[in-house]
Amino acid sequence: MDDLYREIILDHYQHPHNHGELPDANIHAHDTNPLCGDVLYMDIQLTNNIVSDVRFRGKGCAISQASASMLTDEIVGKSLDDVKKIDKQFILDMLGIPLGPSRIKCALLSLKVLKNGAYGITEWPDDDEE
Amino acid sequence: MDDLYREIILDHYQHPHNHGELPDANIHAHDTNPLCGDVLYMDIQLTNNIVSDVRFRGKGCAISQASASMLTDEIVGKSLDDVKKIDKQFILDMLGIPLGPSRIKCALLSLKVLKNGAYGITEWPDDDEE
Amino acid sequence: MSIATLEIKKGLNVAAIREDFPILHQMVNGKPLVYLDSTATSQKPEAVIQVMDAYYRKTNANVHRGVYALAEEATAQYEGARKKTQKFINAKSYREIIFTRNATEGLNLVAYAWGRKNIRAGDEIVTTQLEHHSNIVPWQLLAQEKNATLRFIPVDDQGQLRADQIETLINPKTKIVACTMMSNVAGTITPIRDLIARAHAVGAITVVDGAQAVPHMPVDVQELNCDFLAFSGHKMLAPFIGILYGKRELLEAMEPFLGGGDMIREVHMHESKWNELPYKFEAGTPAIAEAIGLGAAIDYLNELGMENVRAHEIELTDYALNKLRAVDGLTIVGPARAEERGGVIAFAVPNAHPHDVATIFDREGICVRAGHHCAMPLHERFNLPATTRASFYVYNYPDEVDRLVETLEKVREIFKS
Amino acid sequence: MSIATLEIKKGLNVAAIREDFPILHQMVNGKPLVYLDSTATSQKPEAVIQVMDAYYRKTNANVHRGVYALAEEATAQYEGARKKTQKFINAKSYREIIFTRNATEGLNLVAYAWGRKNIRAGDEIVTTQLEHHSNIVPWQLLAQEKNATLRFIPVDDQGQLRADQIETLINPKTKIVACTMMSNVAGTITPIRDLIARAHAVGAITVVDGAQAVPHMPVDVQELNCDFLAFSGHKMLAPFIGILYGKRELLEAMEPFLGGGDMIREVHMHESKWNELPYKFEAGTPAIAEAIGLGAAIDYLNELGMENVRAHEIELTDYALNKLRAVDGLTIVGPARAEERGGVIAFAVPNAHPHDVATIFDREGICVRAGHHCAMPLHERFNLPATTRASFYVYNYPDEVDRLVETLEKVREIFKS
Ligand SMILES: Cc1ncc(COP(=O)(O)O)c(C=O)c1O
Ligand SMILES: Cc1ncc(COP(=O)(O)O)c(C=O)c1O
Repeated sequence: MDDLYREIILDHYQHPHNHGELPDANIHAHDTNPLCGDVLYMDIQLTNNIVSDVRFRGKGCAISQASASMLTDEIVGKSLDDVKKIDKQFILDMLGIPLGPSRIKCALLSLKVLKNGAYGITEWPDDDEE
Repeated sequence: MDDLYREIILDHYQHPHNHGELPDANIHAHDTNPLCGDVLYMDIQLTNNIVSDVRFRGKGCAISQASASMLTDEIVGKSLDDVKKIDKQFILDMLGIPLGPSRIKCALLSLKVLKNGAYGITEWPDDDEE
Repeated sequence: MSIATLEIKKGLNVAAIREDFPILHQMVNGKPLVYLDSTATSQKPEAVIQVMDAYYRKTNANVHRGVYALAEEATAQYEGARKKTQKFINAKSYREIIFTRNATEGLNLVAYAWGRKNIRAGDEIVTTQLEHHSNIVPWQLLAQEKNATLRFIPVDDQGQLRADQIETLINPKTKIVACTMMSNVAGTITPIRDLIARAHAVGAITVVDGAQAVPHMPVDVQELNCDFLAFSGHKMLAPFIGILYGKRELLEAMEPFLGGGDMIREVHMHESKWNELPYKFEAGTPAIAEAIGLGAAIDYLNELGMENVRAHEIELTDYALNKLRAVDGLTIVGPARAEERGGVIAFAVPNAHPHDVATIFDREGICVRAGHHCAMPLHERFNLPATTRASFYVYNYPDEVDRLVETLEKVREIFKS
Repeated sequence: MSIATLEIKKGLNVAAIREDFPILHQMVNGKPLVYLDSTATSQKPEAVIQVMDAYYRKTNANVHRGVYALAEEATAQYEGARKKTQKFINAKSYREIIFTRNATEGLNLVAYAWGRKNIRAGDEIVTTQLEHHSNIVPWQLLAQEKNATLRFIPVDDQGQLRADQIETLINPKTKIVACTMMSNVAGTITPIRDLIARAHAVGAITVVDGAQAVPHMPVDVQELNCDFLAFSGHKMLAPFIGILYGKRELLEAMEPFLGGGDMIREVHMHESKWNELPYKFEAGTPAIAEAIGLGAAIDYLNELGMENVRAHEIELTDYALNKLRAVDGLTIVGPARAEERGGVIAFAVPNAHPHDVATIFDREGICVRAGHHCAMPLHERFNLPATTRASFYVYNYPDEVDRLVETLEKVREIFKS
């Protein structure tokens, strides 16, 4: 089997964790990947500034969906400040697979949505030097 | 001396024949060469469909001015039908010098103006295959 | 082996053609490259690469305004390319051939220079659900600005335009009909002659998107009787340049689009006079090397013969369609018969996202494209967020289709589709 | 000898540079080529020619939308060129760098996408008598369409802008100030910072035509504080591509110009969402090979050092001005001191038409340009229907100036001037 699609990625893709919606959550965020038209929605429930619950939904590839599934697992119980600290490298380590530049964008879609939500903005300010 | 600028061309350029205007002539025509912005005016007096007098003026290079000077010499006394028959080759033979494509346009400016006048049009229909 | 030494009777000698394309002979991820993305952009033969290289090494100069030898030669080559383009699509005059940046700019040029002047509130513009965004967005912008209505000819389940809708949708209110000759996703070859006839019957002008048709089949603008035709060099073995054909009477009547050098005859502080066609629409320094490359690409295609190019693609597409239909669960977009479509096949694999599919293909050295292929409305029509697309050109051959299908089996295994 | 092996301290090692330009080593009409027309278009070094050739042979693929190796590599190279361009003019963000067809398209983009939205009847647009048609005609078209007034800052006898007119002409009614940084005829380096300061003081935006400045001197958009800057690759050792810099806030607020692929995020039948910058303004397939060539040209210029390029041209222009001033009866357009001008000298020979002058130069293998150089208003200002123009770049050297002057003597002999 192709090592890009190792068991754990496929497992998160086919059986995503935290999938669904939280209509009454404090934070609703979404973003799209213009490359492929993928879209991701995330609802985050904050209780005392701690992520008490999170759900995501959307359409996307195995990489972006597995990344969202794994990332939502990671943030439950974290403070908003800690969520804001999550960076690109964290996601790449979490996935643990080699990715080319365009697939990295897939991997980072969930992070973009999370940041949009955490910072209360609609577009995550990009790093001009990236 | 450069053979492109043989004595007769320079002579016509520096001492043009039929230079000036005929405000009351039956035909007034002009055209420009977009390549260099040169402009040529020609006034033609027709008497019984014969060119009885012609004058030209304008600004242009030695090739276009000499060509106008020589061409106006040629047409005096010719019928309108004969004038219409004058073609590109006639001009090139009349000048008798080797010309590159852009300078050919200079050489033919006087012919364009003459045709505009002879056919009563403002732009000489070009040959799409040229 | 050079193309000139081949006796091509029917179809193409692909083995010989492949020798002309240096890029094809490389390994990618340890596997021989299989390039199945010519619908996005085609590869270039030696003849095209070399003519541009030679231009920069021997001839480079700005065109039209120079009297020195290099400038005369550059101008002759640039204008020679225009004449070749004219003949290739059988336009009446070289004045009807405008060099643009790409097909997209050609379509926008019509929307601005014809559309902004002629469209009024309440007018209708008709396009189709099959279109590439380049033949939708310019009309959306125009319709919005002028308060006109944009209508779409719908597509049936086979990816063909609904013939029964044409008469209602193209009606006396219609001022512009913009339609592709060949879809870059479904492959559909549209009934463009019927649309043009209907458009002219109601007094509308026709704008044909030839980006996919012109590279892959014979196209004759006089026979089509279209008013405008836009296409791109880079999809037809040539470099990055676009071509807009327009009927001379229409172009003459239009105001310029971009203002600047070369498109003028006279500029004074408060008024200007425009240059003659086609220069009126070519503002600033044009893509000279690219036009010359386009000329070489046209020579190459003429040598192959566009009938043969088309025959080859029908054969290969037919072979691929048959193989792909045997793959369990695959959704294939577009007409069933290869004769009704171009050499492009978009498909969806159950449970597998096109992006993942394309990545697995990439691991095998196979270049296919994943996404909406700049045709979101068509994907919405088929309820597919995205597809994987394989497309063929003169250098593709059946073995490559076999590798495509083998890899698809691998995809299905990974994704248990 | 490669450029990398040279130790350039001040000025340029022209002998070594010339080795990098294959086109220069040829005979024209039996004489060694002397290329003095870089203001129209520059020649290209090996590094630029080769990077494009390699692109077509190894990497060619459409950018942005592919996940396979070639497409990833093409995208990385294309976007890499954008970053190089950003650094070259010191823009804050790569998002402020839009690739266009040429400088002309960049200026028109501003006139359409900013101008059509923001200019109203009675507004004023200010340009200058020095301008290339590309920085006049787009504003004429805009002013005409919107019933705005186009004003020209006049030029003094030295070819410099009349400083005393700036305050009156740029006033609170002014919405756009469009000015060149360097004239392509008089060579004038304009007081662009003063104009920008004055424009901003009255709330106008500034559009700088950098087509001549950017190739020939250091340009820093943050230091200039201009709102837009347009220039052309082909005049700076690169292929046929244009660059438009725009301040991000302005670009973000603007509606798109051309519609089509790549500039959208979502297209639905009746509405679309635009892509982020800079893609919002890059509709359709861009000039990928040309952008990559531009990147290589910028590397080359950086290696030379733009300060050195400028110093070299001052030196050569000074040498030429002195020699030409010694030619009897010659009219030389533009500022007297080389420090106040670029490396371009337009002149008029008594009794000899520039066209004839250029032809005689051509017979000697010397490429000079004759005509109005797309600056008719400037020629009208000086009462010259046309001029002959010689211009210099990194590969020119004093011997070539000598050949220019010798040939001028020949011209004067023929025309008894
Ligand atoms: C000052 C100036 N502006 C604009 C242009 C137009 O450049 P392009 O033809 O590349 O669009 C030129 C080129 O001649 C120029 O010299
Ligand atoms: C049908 C169709 N139209 C238009 C275009 C746009 O072509 P370009 O990007 O060269 O402008 C394409 C290219 O993908 C296409 O396939």
